[in-house]
Amino acid sequence: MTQQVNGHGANGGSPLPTFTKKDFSSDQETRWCPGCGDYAILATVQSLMPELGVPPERTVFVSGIGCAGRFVYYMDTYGVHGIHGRAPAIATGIAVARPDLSVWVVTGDGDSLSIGGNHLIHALRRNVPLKILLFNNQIYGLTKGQYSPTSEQGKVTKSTPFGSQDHPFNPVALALGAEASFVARTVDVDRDHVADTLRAAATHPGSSFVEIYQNCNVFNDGAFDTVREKGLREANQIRLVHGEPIRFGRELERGVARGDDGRLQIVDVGEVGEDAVLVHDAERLEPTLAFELAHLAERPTGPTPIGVFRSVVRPTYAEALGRELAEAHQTADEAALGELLAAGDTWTVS
Amino acid sequence: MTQQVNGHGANGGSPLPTFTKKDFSSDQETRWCPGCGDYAILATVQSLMPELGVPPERTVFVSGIGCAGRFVYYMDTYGVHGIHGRAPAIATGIAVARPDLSVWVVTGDGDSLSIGGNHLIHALRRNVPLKILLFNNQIYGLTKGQYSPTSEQGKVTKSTPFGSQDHPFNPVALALGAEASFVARTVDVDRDHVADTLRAAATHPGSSFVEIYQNCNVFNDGAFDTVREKGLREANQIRLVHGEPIRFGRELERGVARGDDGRLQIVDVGEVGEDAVLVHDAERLEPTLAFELAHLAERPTGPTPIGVFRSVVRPTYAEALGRELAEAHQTADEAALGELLAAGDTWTVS
Amino acid sequence: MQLVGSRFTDATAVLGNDLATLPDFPAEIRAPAGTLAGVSAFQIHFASRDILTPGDHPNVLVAMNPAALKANIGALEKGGTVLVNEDAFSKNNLKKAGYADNPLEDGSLADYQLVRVAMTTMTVAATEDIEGITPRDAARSKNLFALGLISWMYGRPTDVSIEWIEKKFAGKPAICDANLAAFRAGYNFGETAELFAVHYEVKPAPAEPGVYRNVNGTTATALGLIAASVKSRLPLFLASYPITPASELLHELSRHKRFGVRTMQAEDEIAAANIALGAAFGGQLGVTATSGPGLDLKAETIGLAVALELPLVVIDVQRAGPSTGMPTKTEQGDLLTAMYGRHGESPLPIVASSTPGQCFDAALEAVRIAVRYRTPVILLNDTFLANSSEPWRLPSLDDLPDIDPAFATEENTEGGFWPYVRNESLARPWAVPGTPGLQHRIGGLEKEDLTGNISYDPENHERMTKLREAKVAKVAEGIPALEADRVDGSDVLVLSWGSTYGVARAAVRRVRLSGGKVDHAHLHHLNPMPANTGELLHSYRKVIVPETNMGQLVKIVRADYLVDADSVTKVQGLPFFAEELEEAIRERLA
Amino acid sequence: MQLVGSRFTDATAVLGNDLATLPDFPAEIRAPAGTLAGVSAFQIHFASRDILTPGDHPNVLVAMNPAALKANIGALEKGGTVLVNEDAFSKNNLKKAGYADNPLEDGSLADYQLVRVAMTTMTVAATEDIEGITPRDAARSKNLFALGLISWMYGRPTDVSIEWIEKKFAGKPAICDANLAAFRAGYNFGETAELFAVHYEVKPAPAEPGVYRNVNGTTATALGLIAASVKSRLPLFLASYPITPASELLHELSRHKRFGVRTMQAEDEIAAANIALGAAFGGQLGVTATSGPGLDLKAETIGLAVALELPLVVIDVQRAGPSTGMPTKTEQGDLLTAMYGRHGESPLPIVASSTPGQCFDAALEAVRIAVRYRTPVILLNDTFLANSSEPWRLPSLDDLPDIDPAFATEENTEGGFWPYVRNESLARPWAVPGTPGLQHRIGGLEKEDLTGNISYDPENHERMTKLREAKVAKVAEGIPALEADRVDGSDVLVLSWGSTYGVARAAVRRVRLSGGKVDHAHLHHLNPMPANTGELLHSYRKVIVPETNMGQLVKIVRADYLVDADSVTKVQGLPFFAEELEEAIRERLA
Ligand SMILES: Cc1ncc(C[n+]2csc(CCOP(=O)(O)OP(=O)(O)O)c2C)c(N)n1
Ligand SMILES: Cc1ncc(C[n+]2csc(CCOP(=O)(O)OP(=O)(O)O)c2C)c(N)n1
Ligand code: SF4
Ligand code: SF4
Ligand SMILES: [Mg+2]
Ligand SMILES: [Mg+2]
Repeated sequence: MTQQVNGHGANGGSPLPTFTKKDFSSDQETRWCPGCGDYAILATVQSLMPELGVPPERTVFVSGIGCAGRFVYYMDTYGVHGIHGRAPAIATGIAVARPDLSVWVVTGDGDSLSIGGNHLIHALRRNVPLKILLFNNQIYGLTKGQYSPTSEQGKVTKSTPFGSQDHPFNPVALALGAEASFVARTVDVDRDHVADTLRAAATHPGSSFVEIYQNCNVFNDGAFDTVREKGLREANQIRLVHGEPIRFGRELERGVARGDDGRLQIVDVGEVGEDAVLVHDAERLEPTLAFELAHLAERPTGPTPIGVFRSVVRPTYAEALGRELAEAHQTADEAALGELLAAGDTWTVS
Repeated sequence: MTQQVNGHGANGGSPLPTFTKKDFSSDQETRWCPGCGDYAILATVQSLMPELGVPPERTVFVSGIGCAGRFVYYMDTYGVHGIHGRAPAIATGIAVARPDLSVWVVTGDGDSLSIGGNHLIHALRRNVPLKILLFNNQIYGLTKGQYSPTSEQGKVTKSTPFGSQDHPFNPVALALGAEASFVARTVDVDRDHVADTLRAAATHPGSSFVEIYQNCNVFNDGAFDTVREKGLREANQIRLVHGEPIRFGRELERGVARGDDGRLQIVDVGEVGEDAVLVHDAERLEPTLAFELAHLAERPTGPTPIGVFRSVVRPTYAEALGRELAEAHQTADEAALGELLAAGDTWTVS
Repeated sequence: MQLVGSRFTDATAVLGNDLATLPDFPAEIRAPAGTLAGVSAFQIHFASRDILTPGDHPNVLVAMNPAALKANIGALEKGGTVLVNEDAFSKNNLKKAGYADNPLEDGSLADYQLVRVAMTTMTVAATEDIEGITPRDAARSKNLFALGLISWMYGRPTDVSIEWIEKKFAGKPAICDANLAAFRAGYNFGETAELFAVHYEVKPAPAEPGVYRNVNGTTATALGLIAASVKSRLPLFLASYPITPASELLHELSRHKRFGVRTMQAEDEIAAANIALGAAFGGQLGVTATSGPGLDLKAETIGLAVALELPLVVIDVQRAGPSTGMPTKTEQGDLLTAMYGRHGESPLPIVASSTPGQCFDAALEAVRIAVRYRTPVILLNDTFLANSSEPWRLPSLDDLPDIDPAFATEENTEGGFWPYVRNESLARPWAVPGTPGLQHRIGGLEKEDLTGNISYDPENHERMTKLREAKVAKVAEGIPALEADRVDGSDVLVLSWGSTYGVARAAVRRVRLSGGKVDHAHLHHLNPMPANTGELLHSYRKVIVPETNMGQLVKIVRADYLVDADSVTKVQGLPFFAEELEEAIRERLA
Repeated sequence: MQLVGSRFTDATAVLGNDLATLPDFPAEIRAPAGTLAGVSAFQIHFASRDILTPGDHPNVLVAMNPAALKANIGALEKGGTVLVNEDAFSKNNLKKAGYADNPLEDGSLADYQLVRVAMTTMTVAATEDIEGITPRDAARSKNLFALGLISWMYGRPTDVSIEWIEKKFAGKPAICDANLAAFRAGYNFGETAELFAVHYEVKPAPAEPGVYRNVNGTTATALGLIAASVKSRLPLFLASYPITPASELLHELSRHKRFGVRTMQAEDEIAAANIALGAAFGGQLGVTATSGPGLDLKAETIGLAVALELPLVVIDVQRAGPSTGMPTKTEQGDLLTAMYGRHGESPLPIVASSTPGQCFDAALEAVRIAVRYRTPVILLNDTFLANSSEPWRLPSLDDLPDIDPAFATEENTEGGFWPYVRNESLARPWAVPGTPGLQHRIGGLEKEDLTGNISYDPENHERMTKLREAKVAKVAEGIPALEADRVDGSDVLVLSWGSTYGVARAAVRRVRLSGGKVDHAHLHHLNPMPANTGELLHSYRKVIVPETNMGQLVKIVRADYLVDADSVTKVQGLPFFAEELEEAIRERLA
């Protein structure tokens, strides 16, 4: 499946030249604040691209407006820096028109969850072949620090000097509620984990949604320290791996298990015993387990699951139809057009 | 809480006059197609209103565009027939500005889940005191029968002569993914069930979201027969009641239980025994159980839960702040204004 | 019968003065025995006197059963509307009428606009709560349902019919209520389901030799887009969100799989525009179609397309505004928002169709301009054009314009590709993903001339702003001069645009018939206008601009050419009638 | 120092001709020892020569540490910008400089626009990957970071600085790289964080007696809205979605809890407009503020407000377009979209502010019109006004207009309430929920005159369309006539609108000083215009319309009054400079 869609391996059969990071890096100077988490993500993505076997000319990055949105200028691929919130729609047009391309969306928490929320949930529902990377810094960076739909309630920002009044979204839960077939989460500076997660996202047929915790060191510094900083992350990253028991902590001494009341809880493996620990099943058809895991931590302030929550295969949007239409277009010539115009009832005036 | 918000019982202390259905029925002629499910809902709502103890003048109905949107014209309350998809936003403005009012939103599956999806999920997330009634007929009625985001995949309609390509939303699941504090489902013609459900919705502080299966007998007749028609519904309506075991069927011979794999399944009560049957807990803080129940039936074509999936109390949007601002406005006089204008550093030219 | 039909609808067209004929009318549509012998049906000839087609073929047939259909379909003109009570098309009735297959299903009505309504069911449902009415009685009221429905379709006032029913059945309250309920149900169904007066007649031009067929504006637009796709070899990608009256184009195009036409029903108009724009970036023919409210929503995206300089065709089937307005009624209210309805300086070309058949050429022209100049183009149609039909002469394929996407395939600067280098048309290269070596990034921020890199340089911004404007102005070089249809000695010009073409011609002809001297010119290109427009207008003492809005084109010509043009407007959700416009011209000739 | 600062920014203002002074410049901002003795700081006086304020108070102070701040803050003019390296404000440095509390925290800088930037941290971060650079070296480069930052803020070309750095540190590649990295980091930070050239000076009118304070356009707008709320007793409800440069108004108003001001950050601009409209239906003062892209998105909702006839104030802080354009740069590009940027016939009043202080009056006027005529009103501000400040004479509260919501409280027809009955201003009743007996339903479908019931009646639609237009026209009856500032014998008029007021006055004054005869008139009301506008314009041989767009007002006056007005435009994201406009006027006087 990934042979035909997402541009993977699609190179007219001929062997792919091998690419390097440089081939995916544009000559534009990066313009994020020094220390911004976006740099780490960019570096990881640029290094990952050559691995994926899709040449730069068949890779497209689409973004909305925001600091995250600058990302496209730094990739030496095709790219559209769209308008605020609409990247998933622009990308849908590209991906549906051109199934031979690998289409990536880079968006921020305001761009995709505030103004762009509708396009995001519809792209996920349709399972359009898009790799959607949500750089979640829980703030509006580009506009200088207003709260976002992922900011904690009560957050004091330029637009909420007395604290925000909004209960935030849980992006992973929202994506699952919107029927997303691939949902994951990772952390900007965790290069290997970001790479592994994006590798999985890249080869998933249909929409893959990846929330990336991204530190905005200017307007929301430290929001993710618990799962991001040495000394803390070891104890708080719950790394989900399909088919493996969900354990975490320096010595994997803690885990996730289902209690008698049917709810998930964090347990001491020593106490409950290894067999009691829940084995992660990302490929389970119904999204309920993934949803439970998403709610294990409402916010990244304690033990928080990262990795792939859900990865199920279901038909991607209009895939078969797309092939049919492409062929039809090839054969639709002027003769056919002539017939079409003259269809129905005609008469001649001479 | 419901004393101050949603207009309930808020009548300056003075005893409420008693109202009748007539007091809530406008003189406008109803203009739906004969046989449309909307009639039944309207009748139920008009009869329910007097019970709620909110006078017509403190009740507001807001709708978007669609057949469902016509609803507001038939209620003798204050009403806004807005533009397509924006009713939750207009209603948010009314409810936030006027906590003394009882604000209802009537919307269709296209109006609220297609064009209006973003406003819906944000209203739910914020927990704005709104009662949102989604008339889901799984079709675009007013525009003469295109498929909607709740239509089954492959649906043949005017805009999809070869079948739709979209995987549909599960409205209850989407609302839960969007942090909704009250989520329920009912069936147009089931007057008592509709009334009970809306009664609960009316008194819930914050946003209540109610999906109402509504038959469009002209463009999508029979979509809900399984849970709507005599002879079928008895066997297929799984009526959720908080605190009670989840059982259904003519003799309540079937039920819902959690299997060893932790998943919910439909069981024969005789086989598993009454104690094994899951007791419904709508008030459980995390939305996971409600989400599992939502996925028990992806579509209303077999046993399908109706009733209240989730009902938890959390702060409604800007409630305390609202009171504070209202008082402040009362006391802010010209003297205060004078000070404000002259604030900071001034100098005099004579 | 025929007579009544005609009287009914002539009256409908002018509205109001038909009350006299009403009372006998419903009687005339009493349900028939259902055999060919005792057929009852009625035919409506909806046409303002002037634009009657030669030969008196009715345009609408209301058939309460198969027999009625069979007996009258022959007389109905091609492209006409057949409104049937589908409940009556039982096997049994079909047999009675001598139909082997159900004509509603077997495609034998393909040349007509078929509207199927379950009149009996709805009438029964509408009357079921009425005391003392049996389903049989109820069923009898279905004629009133039909009357209600056409009353809606042709915008007839209901009060008169209601009074008449009340008088007529004064004696029998139950029957009266049933008939009233049925009448209202029919009327409301029309409104709720947004049914149209599906057919207007437009007098065809003196028929040149050729092969003809009937098309309405929606079909002609669809055919034009498909033709453009075949000519350009660009796959056609229509992304739309349903809205009356533009939905029909989505429906029509979604059936043309065979030409590789991709249609997508987006979640909203904003998404539709962005999806179409994405398809354009992907190298396809991106089109989005909507009506007023949707055009508002697409504004920001159209502005992005102006900045990206990608081909995008935006079709606006204008309807009566403001806001939701009157969704099924026609109006030319969106010209100024097409011109200026985006923030900042974001000019784009605008084309407007003039007749149902001409929608084909207008669609091709919009695509030609969009592709050649790499720009969004707004094509203005309206409800009247979309739902009217006329005999259309099939074009010869060789006469169709060649549309060359001329994709960029080579680097255009040593060692690289710059997306904002321009050709002689000031158009930039269209380099599509998949082309090795031409990777580039474009966006909505101001771009440096040539390189396309982000630039905040003041002079560069002014240069780019002027380049975008100059490019749109250049379109004028490729379009025909504005020609007036002249009579000797005339110093008055009627200047029309869009669907006002037909009635303007008719009105001018009428004035001339009675010796008045007046010329007529019509604009198919609203932005830019033909290069000679100012000159032509200044060659007249008086310029009259008829529009079904409050005067929009008139504002543009006054501002651009400083001519004291005179505005004649009608804002009733209806097209002008020739007599109205004739009158207005006469006054101004004096 | 002072000198360099001034030269630097005078140059900045005219751009380009400042290269000579650059080389010595960075040296001047070498970090100081940090004691009051060896302070280094630099002050920028940004002002085009003509609009210099009396007394040479600098407008921007860049303080690399507390000592620099302390030594120079005194000279800085009130309302000026203080750009500080917050990293340097350690306890220790504060003590050295003799500060008891941190001035960045204790509110002592409340009268200035404080911009805190962690220059050291960012510089270190920007240089950390450079071989052979110690954090100490790195820290030294922070001055270059500061230079980069102000280069961004004042739109200076970077290449020259870069060349200069490369030359200067040719010998020491590592240091050179570090300085380059720091310079770029500073420049990019400005761009990324969308920092403004926060301060322009506008010459105050010859000071009338009174109490003055400094305000920028954002603050004045906020104060005007609050004043309108107090005067009308309507609670102020601002619903907005952040966008540069309108966000500042959201920030400003969100601090005024004390006046019961409600601010809500909506999920997008469409929601913001609908929330504000809902608040208006609820009986509050609904306001929404945005910039171009957001105005596009609000179009459909503004059209709904036109149909609902509810008071709604829409503030558009114009910035350079099209599309995302140049978000921090000024432009007058949205006049035509304010006029016509909605489908159908949906006219509304438009008010435009002329100076930072006048934003107060303009905001009040917008509210007055919206409430009195029950209509959406668009208030046009721009980036230049929002971020400029000027001495503002405090109004006496009695001079402020009375704004009476005049809510409906009684039935207005026997036994009922009709929402579309009109008063002498053609305004309809505003009946708010909670009022017993006045329950009613309104929507976007066309409404029957008086009753407000849905109506598809043709004549009714025309009547309502004309009523909506007549109502907006009526606003002209309540506004002052257009007055020209005259000199004897002048037959040329400069007609300005919006923020072009100040520079137009200055340019006219300059022309007059050298004997040229030219008058000046300014429009605060763009729709409708004062009743005498046509008459006034026709009394001149020539009318010159300067605009920082491609010529928008000029289109309107040409169309409305058929005057051959002459357009002078500048589209560089910058205001006109007096000398430029003076030049343009002279040419046309000849
Ligand atoms: C239509 C529109 N509305 C608002 C804006 C202003 N704006 C630009 S980016 C942005 C939000 C940025 O936040 P986020 O999406 O989280 O991205 P980040 O900067 O944090 O990476 C806003 C409100 C805009 N450019 N366009
Ligand atoms: C901006 C805009 N886009 C499109 C439309 C056309 N439109 C009106 S209602 C509707 C959808 C109706 O479907 P639904 O919301 O399910 O309501 P129903 O008619 O089924 O009750 C559409 C597409 C519109 N009125 N405005
Ligand atoms: S503002 Fe925040 S998110 Fe944006 S570039 Fe700077 S650090 Fe990164
Ligand atoms: S079209 Fe369907 S939903 Fe609309 S009124 Fe008719 S039956 Fe009801
Ligand atoms: Mg963010
Ligand atoms: Mg529906």
